[in-house]
Amino acid sequence: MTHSTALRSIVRRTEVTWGLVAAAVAAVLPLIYPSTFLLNVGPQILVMGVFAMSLNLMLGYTGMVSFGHAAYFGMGAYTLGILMQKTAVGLAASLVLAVAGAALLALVIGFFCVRLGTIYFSMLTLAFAQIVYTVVIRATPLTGGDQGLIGGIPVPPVRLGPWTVALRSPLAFYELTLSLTVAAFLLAKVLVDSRWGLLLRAVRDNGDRVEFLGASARGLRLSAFVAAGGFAGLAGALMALYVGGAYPDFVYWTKSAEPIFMVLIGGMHTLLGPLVGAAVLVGLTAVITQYTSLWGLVLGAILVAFTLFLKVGLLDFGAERWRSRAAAAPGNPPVGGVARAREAK
Amino acid sequence: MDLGAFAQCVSSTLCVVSQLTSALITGLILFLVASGLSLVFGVMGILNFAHGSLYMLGAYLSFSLLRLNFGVATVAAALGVAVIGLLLERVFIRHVYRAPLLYQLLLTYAFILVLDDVAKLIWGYDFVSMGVPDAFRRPPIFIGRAPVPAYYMFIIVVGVVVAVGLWLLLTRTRFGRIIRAAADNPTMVAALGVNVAAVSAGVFVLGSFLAGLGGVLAAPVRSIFPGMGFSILVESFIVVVIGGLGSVAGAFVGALLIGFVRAFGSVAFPALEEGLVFMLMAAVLLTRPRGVLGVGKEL
Amino acid sequence: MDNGMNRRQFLTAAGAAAAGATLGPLVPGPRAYSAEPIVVGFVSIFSGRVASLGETGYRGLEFAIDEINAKGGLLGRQLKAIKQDSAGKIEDAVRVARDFVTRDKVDLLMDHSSSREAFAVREVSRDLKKVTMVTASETTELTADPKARTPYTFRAARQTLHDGIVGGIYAAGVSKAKGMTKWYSASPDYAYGRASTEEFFASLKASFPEMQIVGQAWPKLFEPDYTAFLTKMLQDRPNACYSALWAGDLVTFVEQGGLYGLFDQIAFFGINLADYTILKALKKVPAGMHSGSRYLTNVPDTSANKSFGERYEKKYKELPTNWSQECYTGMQFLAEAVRKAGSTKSDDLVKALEGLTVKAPWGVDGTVTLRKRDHTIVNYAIGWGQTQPQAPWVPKTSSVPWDKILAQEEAYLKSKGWV
Amino acid sequence: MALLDVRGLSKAFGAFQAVHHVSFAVEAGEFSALIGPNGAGKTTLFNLLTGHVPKTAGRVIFDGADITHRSPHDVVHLGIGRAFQRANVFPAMTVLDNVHAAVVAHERAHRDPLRAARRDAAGRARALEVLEWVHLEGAAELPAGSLSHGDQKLLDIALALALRPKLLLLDEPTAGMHPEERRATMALVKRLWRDLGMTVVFVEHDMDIVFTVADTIRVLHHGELVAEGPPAAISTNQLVIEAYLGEGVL
Repeated sequence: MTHSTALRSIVRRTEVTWGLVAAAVAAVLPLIYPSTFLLNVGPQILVMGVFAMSLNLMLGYTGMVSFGHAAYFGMGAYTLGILMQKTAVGLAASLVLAVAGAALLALVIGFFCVRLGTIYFSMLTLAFAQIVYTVVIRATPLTGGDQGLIGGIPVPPVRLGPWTVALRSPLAFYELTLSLTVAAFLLAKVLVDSRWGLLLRAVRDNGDRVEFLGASARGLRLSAFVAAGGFAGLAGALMALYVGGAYPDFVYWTKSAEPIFMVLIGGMHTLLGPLVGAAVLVGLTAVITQYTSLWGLVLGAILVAFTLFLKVGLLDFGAERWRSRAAAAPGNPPVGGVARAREAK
Repeated sequence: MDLGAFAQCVSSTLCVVSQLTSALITGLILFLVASGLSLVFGVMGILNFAHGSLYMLGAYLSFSLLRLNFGVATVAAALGVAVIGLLLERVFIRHVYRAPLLYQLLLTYAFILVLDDVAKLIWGYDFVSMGVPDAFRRPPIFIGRAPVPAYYMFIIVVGVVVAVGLWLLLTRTRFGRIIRAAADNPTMVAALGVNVAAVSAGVFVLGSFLAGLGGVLAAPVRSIFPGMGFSILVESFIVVVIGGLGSVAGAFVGALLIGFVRAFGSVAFPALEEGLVFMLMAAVLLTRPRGVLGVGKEL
Repeated sequence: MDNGMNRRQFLTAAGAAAAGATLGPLVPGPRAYSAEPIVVGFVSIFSGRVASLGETGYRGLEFAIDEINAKGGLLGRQLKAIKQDSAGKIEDAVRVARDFVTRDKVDLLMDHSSSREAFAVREVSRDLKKVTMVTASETTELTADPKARTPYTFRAARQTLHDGIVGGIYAAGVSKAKGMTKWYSASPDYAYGRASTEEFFASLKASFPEMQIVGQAWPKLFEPDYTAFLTKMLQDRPNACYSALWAGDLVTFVEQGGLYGLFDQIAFFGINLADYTILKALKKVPAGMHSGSRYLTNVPDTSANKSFGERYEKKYKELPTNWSQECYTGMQFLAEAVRKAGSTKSDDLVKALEGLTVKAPWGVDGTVTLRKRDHTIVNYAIGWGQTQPQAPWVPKTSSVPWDKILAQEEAYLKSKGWV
Repeated sequence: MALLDVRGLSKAFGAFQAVHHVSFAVEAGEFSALIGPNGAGKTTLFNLLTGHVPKTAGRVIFDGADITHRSPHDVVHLGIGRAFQRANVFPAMTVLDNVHAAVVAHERAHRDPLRAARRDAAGRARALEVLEWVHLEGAAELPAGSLSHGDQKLLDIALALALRPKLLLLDEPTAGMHPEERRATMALVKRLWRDLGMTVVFVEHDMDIVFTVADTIRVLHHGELVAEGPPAAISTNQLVIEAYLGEGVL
């Protein structure tokens, strides 16, 4: 068992325990030590973490590089925003409908995109996301146009056993976002560890071979695209609650780039990686902008150093570091198979 | 949708000529930047997000070299950007040739952040305007009854000359043949004893020169500010995709196509113009993924 | 700026506890004990394309604070401002505002971000009940639309409707004189550009019914190349053109328009032209263009305004922009309200701010007022005039009395169903 | 009754006739070889059979059913397994996961995204059993990419075996191996053919192996079936000699 693969399988099997331990600590911390960093930056990290994790269902687990993932993030934000502003639909129902709406949009757009491969797939997802952006800006009566959904999102207090909780208070919103993030993480973990997840990884490694095993690679890619869209819708809905509205910025292509970099920094071989990447990127920006408006220079330098020296996601233990020289893969000595076959003749 | 205006415009020579010239102007500047992007991607397989920042640096450098006469300033600024491109390639990009595509994007995205702030430090956070050089401050030239400013004629001439020059370079010179071969099969070219590292550096410098030249030509007529490379980056991606990934001829056709859609689109569909370009891109991707000319890279 | 319990919070808490425990309600809370500064949190954009919004705005605030501190501060406490870049991202603007209120315990918020962020920051002000002075967003709906109002938000920034009304009346006068009936518009295609154009033409139509719109160009915001719109406009041969383009876009438009000799044939009405950053950036300011005053040291033509411009230029080596003077004026309102309320508690400040009139260089008669009905500023100087290629760039400006502006505003709001 | 009945199968890429009017029948239980010089159309023929390349003309009957126009996935589920000239596996996944993926795909178990892969005891046991057939159970937890070339070829065959195929099409199973390994691999395949009662058609260039193991040989040349029959007949067939030695040599 080579050192790297052992490490990776350990991380992959234990990421649930690590994730739950971290979540438990994060849940209790603000109750004992009132840190405003957690209550203000925390939700933003969690929302972007779920968004990056949703992208990783495609990027790390199915090998699909989407440049337009913000379309479904924005769809979730606008669905929740419109429902809660203009109809009597409650918070829970709006969250579910936001996820469903985003997944549906992903099904429609995904149907076209999964027909193309590699760079053409990426470019088509970008094109469709920008078309969604144009529609959002033009549909002023529904979406508020380029001004966005203004007027705030009314969130009535929720009865939780003896207490009535005002969800707009920073602590309540933090705990709500944290619990939904944990739920999304566990559901995603079940999905990637399922037999369906196994075939996603097969599609990532070699889509053609999957066709020869009797499964449709395109069908699997589309299902990954829709699942990722659904989770992105949840992240978008939570962002709408965080800012109290939905804005075209949530559908613009720069919002699609953010999760890509979070997955790269955090690591693409686990589900926890993107969450770590979100914490690093959002956390760093929040801290740097406190000291200088030249945050681009500082963050840019850090990213350059990261790309050239670490060369792999933070949680990608044992993943193959790409080598700057095309070192030929070492000739691997036969392990079993043919050698053993010779003896058993 | 304003088809009445569109029909009326197409019927009058004045409207057609002037919209045609404006299509040429936007198209040619876009071609200079997009051809650089396409060349770098075609030969080196690198999607350079920072290409827009090189366009910005070209504009800033020509603004700073304003004291020299315009011709010298133009070439000097474009060469300056070429040198910056060489530095970026030799110090950083050379390490990511074999990196997965996404790590190249992360690195070049980081360049955007750094270069925009560097521009802000050197030339200030506010926009600056260079103004058209005095040699071109004269009444517009008239083609038929359509006015075409002298400076725009200059852009059209330079744009066409550079396009033809680039085409000749790629098809007639040895360096051009090596570039096209490297675009097709870098490993084989290396096997033939060609120093691929030098070719890659050369191509990146050429790409940077073209982006810088685009910035230099645009500087006198557009306001210059940190981050101005952003919008032309997205448009260049569209051009490269529509024209065909890695193909310079495709980039020429794609750039002019975008120029026409912008010029005549603003007449026919004033409100939709932004989405129109992306619908065109989606249509090309779905019907001819390898680009309008079908010469894009087979991936 | 560590987070969690810092020295300042400890002192306030200790002071309050001591007062509460021993002297009961008689002693008016921590005010007497604490020499802590009154802190203003400044939310804006300091990077990217509109960095000058944050940079010049913050200077206006700083300039006002230094003036007030020089005269002993407020309620015996010094004033202090803190800032953080929202980098133009909505969720960052919300986070910065929340950090200011919960982490840095600011007493006042100044929201100097663009209109979308302004709407988002307003939700924070509503949730955390913190008085917020909006000093950049000029969108009419922010305060005119009752459904979008929040109790703790006030606006010291000019409103597109007021500018449009004065501009329309001025343009009607010029159009009647020169028989300019065919009008065109070239404004950026987003909420501000569309509202400003609609309000200008509504006012122009009211005063000059003969005018008609022969064509409208809607370039996208931050459009780098206007040639297609310029050539189209030349073919429609209008007499005059209105534009709500601003900053870099306006400079590009004027530069490219000049190449086509556009302004020799068409009278240009640029509502955002008279701003010192633009006048400085344009190599040669074309003569005879009509412009609304963003900020000019001669609008209003009072000694207070002239001295404000000179003192600001002495300190920062550049003349104030409209954004600087809006932040300066915003701080005057907040300071006067703190003095009048005698405290920094939000509810007291809201009562003090509603209907408040303060002395400010921008005031038509030296004073400006925060209207109680919609918490927005009125009675500020708006002047239109023609440009000349050298300082003071717009020497003579004419304006409209505020009762006429308010009457026409009322009619417009009724047509929108907001009144 | 023939397991596979191919009638007038053709494939033209523009003017080039890759496969021209090929007809033959494969009896159940055959262990036959498909030989012919490079470019004779062998791989194209395989692609036509499994439907991964559209047919220009002809019909294919498999196990009594007309599969001419069936989609590739259905054809594979009906019982045709394939292994490739260049080992076509899932490099980043473990060897066990590779075969387990094949089992899951075959049982269409991936339709239910909630059933955990790790706890699919039956599926993993099946996968391990297939690995034992090809002596790769020792490398179960290794990433497939780290196996030697020969082992990857065997894993490729294992993927096909996991689909319980009635007909196994092997495209040069011993390509790239040295002679000693080739004989061992072919012996292993023949033993599996016997134990599992399958029908096998394999492409092979090493004539020593072809003439020792194959019970029937079919020869393709320029896209046409030029000869078919037991090894003895084929070795003396004039057309075959010409095909291999090139026309007009004699």
